Amino acid sequence: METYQIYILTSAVLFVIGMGGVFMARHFIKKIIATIIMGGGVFLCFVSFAQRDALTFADPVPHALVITGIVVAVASAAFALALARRIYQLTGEESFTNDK
Amino acid sequence: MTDLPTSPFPALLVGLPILVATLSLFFRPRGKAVVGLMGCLLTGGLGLIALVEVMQQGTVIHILGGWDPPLGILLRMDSLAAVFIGMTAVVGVFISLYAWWFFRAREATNGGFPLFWPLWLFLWAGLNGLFLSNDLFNLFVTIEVIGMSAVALAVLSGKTAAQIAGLRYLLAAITGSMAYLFGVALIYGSTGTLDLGLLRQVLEPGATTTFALLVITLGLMIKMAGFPFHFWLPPAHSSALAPVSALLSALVVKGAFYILLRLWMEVFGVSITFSAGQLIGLAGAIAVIWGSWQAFMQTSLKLIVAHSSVAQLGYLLMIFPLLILAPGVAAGSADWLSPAWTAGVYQVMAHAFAKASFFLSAGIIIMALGHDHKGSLRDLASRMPMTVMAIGIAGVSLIGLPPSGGFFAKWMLLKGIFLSGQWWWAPVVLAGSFLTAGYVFMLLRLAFATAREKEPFRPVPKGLEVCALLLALGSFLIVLPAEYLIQFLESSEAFGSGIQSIMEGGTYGND
Amino acid sequence: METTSLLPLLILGSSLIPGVLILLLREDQSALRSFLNLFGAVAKVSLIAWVFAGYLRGEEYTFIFRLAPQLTFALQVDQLGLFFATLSSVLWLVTTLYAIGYLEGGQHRRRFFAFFSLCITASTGIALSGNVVTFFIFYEFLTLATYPLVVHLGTDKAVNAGRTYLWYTIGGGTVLFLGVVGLYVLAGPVYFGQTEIIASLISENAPQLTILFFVFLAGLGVKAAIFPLHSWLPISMVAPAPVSALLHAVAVVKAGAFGIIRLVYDVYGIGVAEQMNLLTPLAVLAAFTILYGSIRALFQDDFKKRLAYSTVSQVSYIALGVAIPGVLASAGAIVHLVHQGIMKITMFFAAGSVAETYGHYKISELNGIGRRMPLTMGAFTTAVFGMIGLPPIAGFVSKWYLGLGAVEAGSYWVVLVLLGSSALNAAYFLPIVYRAWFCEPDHERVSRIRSGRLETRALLLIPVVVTGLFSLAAGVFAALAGSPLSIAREIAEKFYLL
Amino acid sequence: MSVLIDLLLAILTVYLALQCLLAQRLSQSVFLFFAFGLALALAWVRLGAVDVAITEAAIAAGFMGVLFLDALRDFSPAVSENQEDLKAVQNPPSKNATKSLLLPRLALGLGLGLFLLIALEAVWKTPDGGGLTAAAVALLPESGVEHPVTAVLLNFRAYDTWLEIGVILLGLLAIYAAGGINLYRKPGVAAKDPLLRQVILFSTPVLFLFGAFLLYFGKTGPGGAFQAAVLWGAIGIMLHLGGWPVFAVLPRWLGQLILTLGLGFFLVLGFLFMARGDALFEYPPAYAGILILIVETLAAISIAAALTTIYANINQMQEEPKQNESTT
Repeated sequence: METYQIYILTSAVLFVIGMGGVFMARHFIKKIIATIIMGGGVFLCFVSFAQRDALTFADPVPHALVITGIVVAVASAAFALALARRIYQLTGEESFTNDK
Repeated sequence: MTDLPTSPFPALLVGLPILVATLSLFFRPRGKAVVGLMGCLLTGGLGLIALVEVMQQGTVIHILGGWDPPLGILLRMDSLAAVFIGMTAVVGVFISLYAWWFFRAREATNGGFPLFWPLWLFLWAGLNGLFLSNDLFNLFVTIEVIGMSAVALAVLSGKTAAQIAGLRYLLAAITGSMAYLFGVALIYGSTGTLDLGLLRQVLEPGATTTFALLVITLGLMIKMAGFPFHFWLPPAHSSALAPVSALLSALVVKGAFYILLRLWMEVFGVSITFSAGQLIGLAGAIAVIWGSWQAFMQTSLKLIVAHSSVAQLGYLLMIFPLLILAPGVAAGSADWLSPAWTAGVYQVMAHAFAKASFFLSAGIIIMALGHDHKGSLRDLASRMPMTVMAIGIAGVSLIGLPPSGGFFAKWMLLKGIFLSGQWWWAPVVLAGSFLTAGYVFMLLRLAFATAREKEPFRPVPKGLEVCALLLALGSFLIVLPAEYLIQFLESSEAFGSGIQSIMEGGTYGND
Repeated sequence: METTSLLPLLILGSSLIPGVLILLLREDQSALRSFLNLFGAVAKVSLIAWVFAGYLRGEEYTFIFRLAPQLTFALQVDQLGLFFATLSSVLWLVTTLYAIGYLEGGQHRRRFFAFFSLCITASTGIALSGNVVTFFIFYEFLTLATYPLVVHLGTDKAVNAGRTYLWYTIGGGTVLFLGVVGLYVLAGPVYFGQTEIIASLISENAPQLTILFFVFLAGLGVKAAIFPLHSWLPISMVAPAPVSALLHAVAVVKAGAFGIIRLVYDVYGIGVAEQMNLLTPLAVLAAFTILYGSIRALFQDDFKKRLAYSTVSQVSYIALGVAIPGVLASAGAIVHLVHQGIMKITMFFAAGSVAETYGHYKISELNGIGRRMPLTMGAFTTAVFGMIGLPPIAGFVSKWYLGLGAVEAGSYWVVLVLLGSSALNAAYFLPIVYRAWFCEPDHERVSRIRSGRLETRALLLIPVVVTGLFSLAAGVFAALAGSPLSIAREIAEKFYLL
Repeated sequence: MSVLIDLLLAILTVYLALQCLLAQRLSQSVFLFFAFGLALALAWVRLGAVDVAITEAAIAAGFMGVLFLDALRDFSPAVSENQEDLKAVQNPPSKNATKSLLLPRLALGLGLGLFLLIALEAVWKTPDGGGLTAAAVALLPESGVEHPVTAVLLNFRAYDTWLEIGVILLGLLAIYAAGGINLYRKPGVAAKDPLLRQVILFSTPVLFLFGAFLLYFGKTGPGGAFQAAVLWGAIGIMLHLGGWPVFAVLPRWLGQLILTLGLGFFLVLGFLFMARGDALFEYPPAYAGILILIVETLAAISIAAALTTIYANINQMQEEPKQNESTT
């Protein structure tokens, strides 16, 4: 078993955990964390492929994509957090009350 | 690929709005609005010029940084992209003009929401970028730009309801993009390229491709509020400020649909089966019925309109089953492909115009009466004839009565349905129209009724009413150049193509 | 096919443009509004006369606009279309005059007259449509243009009636849409008169064609108020009298009836329709509607409602005539388009004038009205005799031809239906006439709302008298060349040439 | 041996992710999130992605973690994952209610399990597409930089990177739209602790130099604009915490300039070359190196400023409910 294979399996697990978390977690912050975990899975998948396709160095394209992706994901997560705090401040709600 | 003519327009269409958005940040609120409006007019004009350019030159490209794919990114503007960009330009300009008057009128009480302008310009750049993009990962970045600016616009009103709806929207959007990106990762891993044109040639069927298609479709369905992922749309669209609601329903959800359509038809043909198309069609059919019914049950104008979006987007999904050929059907004999594509494009345009007009009219009513309970429409026909007219005309287009754009779309859809022999979709189209008529005329009926007691009524700027009315008329006028437009669209590679699953004994593509 | 003339477009424009302009006027610019209206109406009549003359000289007037490959918006002039267009435009002119008088000082007149114009645009559009798609476009446009007229008063009753009206007509439109697309997919773009297209498909697609025929019929039957799709019509009686007149005599129900004529003669062709046995169900349904409408009319006390049920019954004569093969029956059906129109419009005008002048809405209030409004009620009585089928008034001619046609085709039961219907007509109309002329006025209840030298306002009186005279003339001069009957015969004969 | 390390690390990452979502207390979640981020950063290192590791540790775990920590001040600490259950203890609901919750959750769980299986099969069976390493190696000399990741980020796929800088600015605007404070009116709350202030003052130059180092060496090795930006952003955040809100001191226009410079210069430079007839973001190979360094530096400054401002906004969100009056 090669290194990248371990992580590529991990990536699928993380993605599914994150996805489940987004749906099942109740607290805003946990939902946001879940999206980051989901993203973590996706990025791990990219980087694992980069390692698999390494020549003298690892494939730089996935690395660059992941760096871009992390920054984008963090920007959205920060926005979500700001919204969540704002909602808490206005209503005292910490989760979607009419969530199914 | 590289023998296509190069044009600066694709780069300008993305760069310019962001440049203006950045510039506008330096101005105080009033200046932001002026610069923002100028930027919007500029971007709109640019979109139309680019459309004309494609009409004259055919497909144009812009190789960013001068690096050819697969390493570099290519912007590609074919007729399909050009039509979407042109539509965004026209609808966008009208909404911008409306926003200008709308926020001017609210300047005294709410500070005029100056942030609207840079956010909207970012959104516009994102949309243009999405229509032009020819790279899976770049598409992800553009949908993130669109998603974030859309949510930011949705919460701009500062109302609690808007913020809760906005957070739900944002979480759905992030989940959707992450699911999409997972698919992109797998595709990159299995092919080593992100360029759509190259992928079409190298993608091979298999478990990975199928799974990638699944998560990408899932992600985009969440983004476009396709059933059963429509839960976020009605609260978000109905609680936003009127011009924002118009932008969100008219343009933003169409972005995800556009990618979904392109990826299915241009890239993932190898993995798509007949039953997959049926499944998407089923989701669309349920959305049509469910959304219309929900709209019928609502009591506030904006919620009615928002639920109606769910239904109208359902029609878009219903073209998918027609584009995928049943096993054993010869690609050459499939004469329903062009009608189905036409139905899709026209449904997008008709809905964009009509729904924008509808939301803008709702905004006018809220401004005049202070609320939008549907009962507030009583006796409106005599006090705001132009707005009621706009609602009426837009509503007629939504129902699909002739000779509106909506009618043309439904005509083509039904034609495609009958020609393909998939008659089981026909009742859905008709029932959807009938239900739509139900809620549209429920509103109009009230507008003609005499008010029991006169509500306090504030006059609104005429410009607002004119914008809404012109957009509503637009949903009719788009039918006039139909023949020319279809001819133009057929120059796009995707338009009119169908897929036959390799697994079911076909060959890839219809060529 | 190519565009040869813009005149058909101009005919539509002659009411469309005034309609839009009126919408842009202010409520209080009533003189300009009336001018625009009348100008449009006169222009339309003259244009149609011009085109009719040209058509008889053998000129072609076609306007084609291609929407998509094989999907065309086509305006075409043929004799049947012109016949209907003439009827619409002349009656529109008369009704416009009447409406100006009727609504004097009323509310929302801008909206009323604007949609009134749009309504007639749709009606002439239906008449001049060159193919099924164009017909459908105007058919739906008519629904929309009439809606604001039905709910014009804005009362709860009016608004609810409007809702019923819409459910029926939009439902019918949706079904028709299905039929139109189905036909289009099966047979391509079918222009009216190209019956050979369907004829060529009959060997292969007979079941589909049969289904399509009944889908079309269901769609058109709503507007033509064929049982069981008729309920909207009496309910929409809440609208102002000119609207009722327009709905019943000219625009809406006639659109349905005209559609059925087009469907049987110009799309399927009478030969095919007969061969496929499509006509018998239509005949039975029409006959039933005739009797049913008459019986329901017997029990109405509301003046306009009784007229409405009478319409349900009378319009089905057209469908009945269409359903009986043979030149005579066809001619009877086609001429009844006109005859029923002018007679029924006379009646509605009269009912409206009575209501507007004396405030009487119920038949039981009409005692002695004939003495106060002799001209109005005289015209009304003429129309009644016509409806019953007394010679020499218009209605007699239609019934005579229908009866002859039935005998010719061997459908003797139809003759019985006609006789029964005439008896019923007499039973529900004659009491009105009797009350009007022979009962003593109920003195306490009479209070004249309006005063003046004439029995009512001139604009309310003239149209009634004119249409009353029309009903008489159409019967008396039926044998002359150029009379509605002679034209209808010509049209009918052409259908059987093939 | 090395496989064992990877295996353990993988299991640890999954465990942390799960625990993070299942933790009863919100604070536990946040600390586990930090740990998760660090574990993931280790995984990047194991996979030879040092750039990614730095970015992950600095932005995803570091910056985001700080934001979450800050949010802990706000939300009630005793929050449990199962608010419903807490309420249930207080007033026991009927059996039906619990049942109605259980069934959909069970279905969702089953669905996710199935989804996981398909996902595992899909990633496991991914064919080897070969990647773009060879292409990148071949074109690296023309890119003006020696480090391949930097070459991809700032030259080959500069368009994505430019849009991404836009996304950060957009994120800031979005936070304003969500009801963020007006930075120019509200000074930060000064830390009371004099020792903390000293530490902050002392670490500022160190962080600055380290950031500059990362930025410059991004040309040849791991490091670059984003990594440097986070370090500089950290300076801003710490100064803010210490009671020196940098942006409140600067004149309005200068603050705005700093925030928009990265995005703006990147684009204007691109447009200038476009006017010459080149494509957008096409640099002549001879000047590519220096141009990229300038673009990177300005981008790093802007991103750092944006991160600081984002932090300051979210940090102060709690203090004073404001109306939606927001100006940049």
